[in-house]
Amino acid sequence: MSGHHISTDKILLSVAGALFVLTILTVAVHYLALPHPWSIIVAMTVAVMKASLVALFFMNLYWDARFNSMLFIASILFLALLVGLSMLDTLFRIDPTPGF
Amino acid sequence: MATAEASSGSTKKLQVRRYKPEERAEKNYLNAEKGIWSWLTTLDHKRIGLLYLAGISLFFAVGGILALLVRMELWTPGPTLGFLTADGYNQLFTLHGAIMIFLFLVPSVPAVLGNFVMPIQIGAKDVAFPRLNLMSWYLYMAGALGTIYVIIAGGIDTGWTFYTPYSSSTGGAVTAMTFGVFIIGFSSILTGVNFITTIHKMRAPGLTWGKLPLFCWGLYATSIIQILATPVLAITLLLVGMERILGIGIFDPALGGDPVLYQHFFWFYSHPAVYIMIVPGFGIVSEVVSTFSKKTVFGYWAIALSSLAIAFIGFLVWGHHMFTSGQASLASTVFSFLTFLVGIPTGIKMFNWLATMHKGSIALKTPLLYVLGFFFLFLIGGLTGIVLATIALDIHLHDTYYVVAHFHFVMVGGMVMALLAGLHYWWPKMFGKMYNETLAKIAAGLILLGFNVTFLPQFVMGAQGMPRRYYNYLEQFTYYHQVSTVGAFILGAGFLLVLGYLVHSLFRGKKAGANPWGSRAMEWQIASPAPPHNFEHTPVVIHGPYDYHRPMEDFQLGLIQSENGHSEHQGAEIASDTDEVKAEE
Amino acid sequence: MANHSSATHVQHHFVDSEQQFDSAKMGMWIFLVTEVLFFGGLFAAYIIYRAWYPELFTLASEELNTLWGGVNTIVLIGSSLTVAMAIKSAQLNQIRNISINLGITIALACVFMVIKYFEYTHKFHLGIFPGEFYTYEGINHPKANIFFSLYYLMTGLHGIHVLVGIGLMIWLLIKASKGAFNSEYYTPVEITGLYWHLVDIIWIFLFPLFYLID
Amino acid sequence: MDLFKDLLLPPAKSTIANSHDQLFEFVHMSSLILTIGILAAIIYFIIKYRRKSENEVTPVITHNNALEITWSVIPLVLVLFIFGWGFQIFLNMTSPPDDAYEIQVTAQKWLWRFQYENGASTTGELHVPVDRPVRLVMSSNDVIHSFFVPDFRVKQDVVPGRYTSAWFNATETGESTIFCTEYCGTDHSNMTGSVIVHNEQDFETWLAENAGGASKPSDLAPAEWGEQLVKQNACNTCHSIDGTEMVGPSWQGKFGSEEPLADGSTVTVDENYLRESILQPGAQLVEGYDNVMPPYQGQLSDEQINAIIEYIKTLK
Repeated sequence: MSGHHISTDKILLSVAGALFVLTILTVAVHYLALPHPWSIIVAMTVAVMKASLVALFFMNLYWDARFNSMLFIASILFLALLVGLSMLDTLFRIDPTPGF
Repeated sequence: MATAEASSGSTKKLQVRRYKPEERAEKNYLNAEKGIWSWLTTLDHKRIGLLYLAGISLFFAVGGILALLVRMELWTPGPTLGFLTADGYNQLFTLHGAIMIFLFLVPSVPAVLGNFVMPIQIGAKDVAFPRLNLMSWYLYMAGALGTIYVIIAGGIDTGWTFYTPYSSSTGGAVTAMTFGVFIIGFSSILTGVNFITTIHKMRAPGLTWGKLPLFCWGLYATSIIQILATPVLAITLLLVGMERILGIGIFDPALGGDPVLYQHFFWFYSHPAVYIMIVPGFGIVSEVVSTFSKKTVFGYWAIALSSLAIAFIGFLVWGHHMFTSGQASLASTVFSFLTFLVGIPTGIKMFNWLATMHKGSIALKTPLLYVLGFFFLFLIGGLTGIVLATIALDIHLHDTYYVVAHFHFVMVGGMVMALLAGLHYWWPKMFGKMYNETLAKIAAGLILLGFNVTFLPQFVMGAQGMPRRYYNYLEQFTYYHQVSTVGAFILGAGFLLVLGYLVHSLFRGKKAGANPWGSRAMEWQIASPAPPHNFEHTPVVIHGPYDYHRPMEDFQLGLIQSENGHSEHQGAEIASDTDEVKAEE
Repeated sequence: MANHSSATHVQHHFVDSEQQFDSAKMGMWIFLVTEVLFFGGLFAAYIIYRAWYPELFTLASEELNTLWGGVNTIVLIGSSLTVAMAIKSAQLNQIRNISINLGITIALACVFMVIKYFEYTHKFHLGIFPGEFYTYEGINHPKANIFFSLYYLMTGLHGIHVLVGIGLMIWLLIKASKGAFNSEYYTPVEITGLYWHLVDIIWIFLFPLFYLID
Repeated sequence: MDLFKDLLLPPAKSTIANSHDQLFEFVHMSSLILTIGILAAIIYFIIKYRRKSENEVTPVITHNNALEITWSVIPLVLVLFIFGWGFQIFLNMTSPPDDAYEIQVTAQKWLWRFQYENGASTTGELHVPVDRPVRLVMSSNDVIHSFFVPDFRVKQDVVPGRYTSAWFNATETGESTIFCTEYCGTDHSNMTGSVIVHNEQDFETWLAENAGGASKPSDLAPAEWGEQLVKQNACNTCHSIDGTEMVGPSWQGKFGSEEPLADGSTVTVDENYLRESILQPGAQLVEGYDNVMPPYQGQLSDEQINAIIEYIKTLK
């Protein structure tokens, strides 16, 4: 495992280019005003793609020790746990209504 | 002088020889540098461990005195101590809880014993980030100062749980307190970062994961919880602070927020925090049981992996603090189910420890005595945990003294017993001195007795309906409260005795040898007190720390040093997971 | 890797430069994990409130300017690129380029903060303050204050991270101009870069969550 | 054998209490057996295997998978059984019968207020019929409180900004204590009350007598009725009548006196000031007291307020 991967200008610039294109794309899609829930699905898909590009190529996870990628994924998994288990409550509450 | 060759993998051969620890080393980490300044600026993990020891001892004493005041107030229903009003009492138990949890229980084992022992156990000269380590201590002290400020500035009366909307509406120095805990949380995170990196990157040649001492496994699991859970507490307390300053309303129903959401966020940290407190204690128990039974640990992998399992499942169960909170029944059911699962790895540990003692050569020294106390008290704490995990039973018992007794059995009965076991176990390595064994045994007995007298009656009154955090109570509970108060003073006397003979041993204690318990673990293969940089050589590990069937010589190996002071193969094969170093005698 | 144990930047308790570099990097990644969960608490609050009041979020996000949010996204991505270039320059021993790239990064980060400043003041002008100081009446929803509390908390905390990043980068720039970094030793540049990219990633999510949902 | 039930639990006075207690007994008894077993093993080991010489050699036993599986699976089965049993009772606890009699509960610092369908309302005393399911629909005016009746094994947090519910079916007439079990500040420990379980007929009578909110009973003088109202509304949790300092000012000798206000001016305690202080306690706050009293606007009638003022006048 080597932490010393040297990126080439070509890779860095094309990743940045892809990020710019995706940003413009997501804003453009926003102005199309897709029907609910497609607008949020498209926006989040684009965001995940952009974040993955940054993590893999700018942060070098693609070439780095596996353990660092595991750490990053674990942090997202535990965040999902926080959200998911909390929503077991927040989405499923059945509050009574007073009868008089 | 035995020299041997160890081959690692198929490529490199390491030249090793035996390094016997000096019984009377002139220079050690305590006398290497002198003066208060050398302590306040030290980067040595052992000295930082002792700095933490001073800190947690101080705050344990403060928290303990607050606890005694609480118990005295509860001697009779209504006002007992003339100077203490209901508000004063509420501040008292809040500070007792907050100090004990955030300033004592969370940092104690990792920051004191972990800092001192773990780098030596893995054959490193220090933790990966010594400066960060010192910074953690300063952050901890800064947070502690925040707490002291709170006491002077008029106290907080929210309970250590800071439940909203009470905490966002009550007076006092709540904002300062949340900020103090925020800083302490940061200290805890940095310790976690340091330990994980150290255990991954700093292990000695040949020290594979399968040979890692179980104390280090415990610390590793603990550090994982620290880095994953603590930031959520930090953001939650930040939100409470913002609630008070800006009225942001996320948790305040008066502004459209949801107070139960606060409880989710809070317990997402605070339940795993229970495991931050107890899992390193499990590690100590494993070490002590093996050493004083002089026997290989039974089920090494079961114990090691169950720590990780507890750390993970511990994240899935927080909602069992909220069965009566108004959370959805679905959530309560799922959380109850998951809570039962966390009992299994804990049970596995208990049975493996017992099996380790089976057919051992058991020496009933003080550390083991505390571990036996741990077994008894933690068993009761754990089993009443099963009771409380059962939704239907928790409805009745929630927020009563039954819960108070339960978590004191787990925290004091479990974690404090383990801490005392560890402290007595590593005391000779820390100071090179032996404490008085007879007094130590009397103190252990006193603590065990006092503890049970204090907290067993609380199970009874709790189940009968005595709610917690009550200044005034019904006549019918008076008897139980009085027994409990008497017990608290016995417990206090026990702790005072421990303090007495430990301090005495520093000045008058018999000198301890390098390895007074005959352990095979790496920290006992260097002089007592430890040398400034732990090892003059680069230690090499061939056998696991519990291989008592191997002669001591096999555990005292290191790379041969060349003339310029550097080992010839230094860094050639630093403990990657697959390395096997074999001795060819 | 050659034996670097005699190099001046290696601390006594490390065996060699390689171990020190790997440790620092792993330590930074673990710290980033805590950052993800730190922001995560706010993201969790966002998701839960959004699931409760979806109509509030679409309604209130109309107050946010998509164009300027988009420009800021481009600015921040650009700064991520230049940090990556700075690291590459260090690895290739192009000492001058380290400083140039760091300088551009700082400039872009400042542009980001200036745009944020104008966005905030515009909202304050309308009476869109955080928390109980919220006085705007243009949004017909009883919990509109909660949306903007979340907006200010999340973008504010992100802004603080950007400011910290600017501070770190200035420190790196000073060290780099003194020639502290080269292909043998560039650990601080590398791990600050990791931090900066995470700040970028968080913005990549904040942007659609707040600006692109009306 | 009801060892733990008799030792630990208060009398069971609701239908849920009986099923709850059986499970309670079972879990504690199995725990006791396990504890004794493990303690016996420990004591046996430390006696049998105590160190006799320093050079003892111990056998190398590293692990035993069959044993590991055994002591994982048996407890797992046991706890899953307990989970299932507890879940079953919990389902019962959270599903009130459709015909349950509804009472509304309002909690605030530091009292319980109960409202009935016919307009009757009480403070601190919950009147219910025996052998009939009762459903409480609860909300809080300030912070979180928790409604707890140990005799019924019922507990439910009362949360501001939303409604929560609890139900029980009392099995015998008599009185039981209500506690607040969610910490709520100064007088948390005095936020108690009682459930009074009537037989069906007495309950109907009581309900009819209190219909539509109480007006002065003809046989009482206004000051006497005022004294009753003070107790019913739990004013006495914060205001003493003998000069003792509590959360609020004592009423002894207050009427007609001059009091300093927080803003430096003074006020004479007369009928108007007392009325204002009941309806809007924060309007003119006496120096040294916090603004913690809930406003009673809309909760007390003019007639009731007058009676309370008459009562305060008598406290010389």
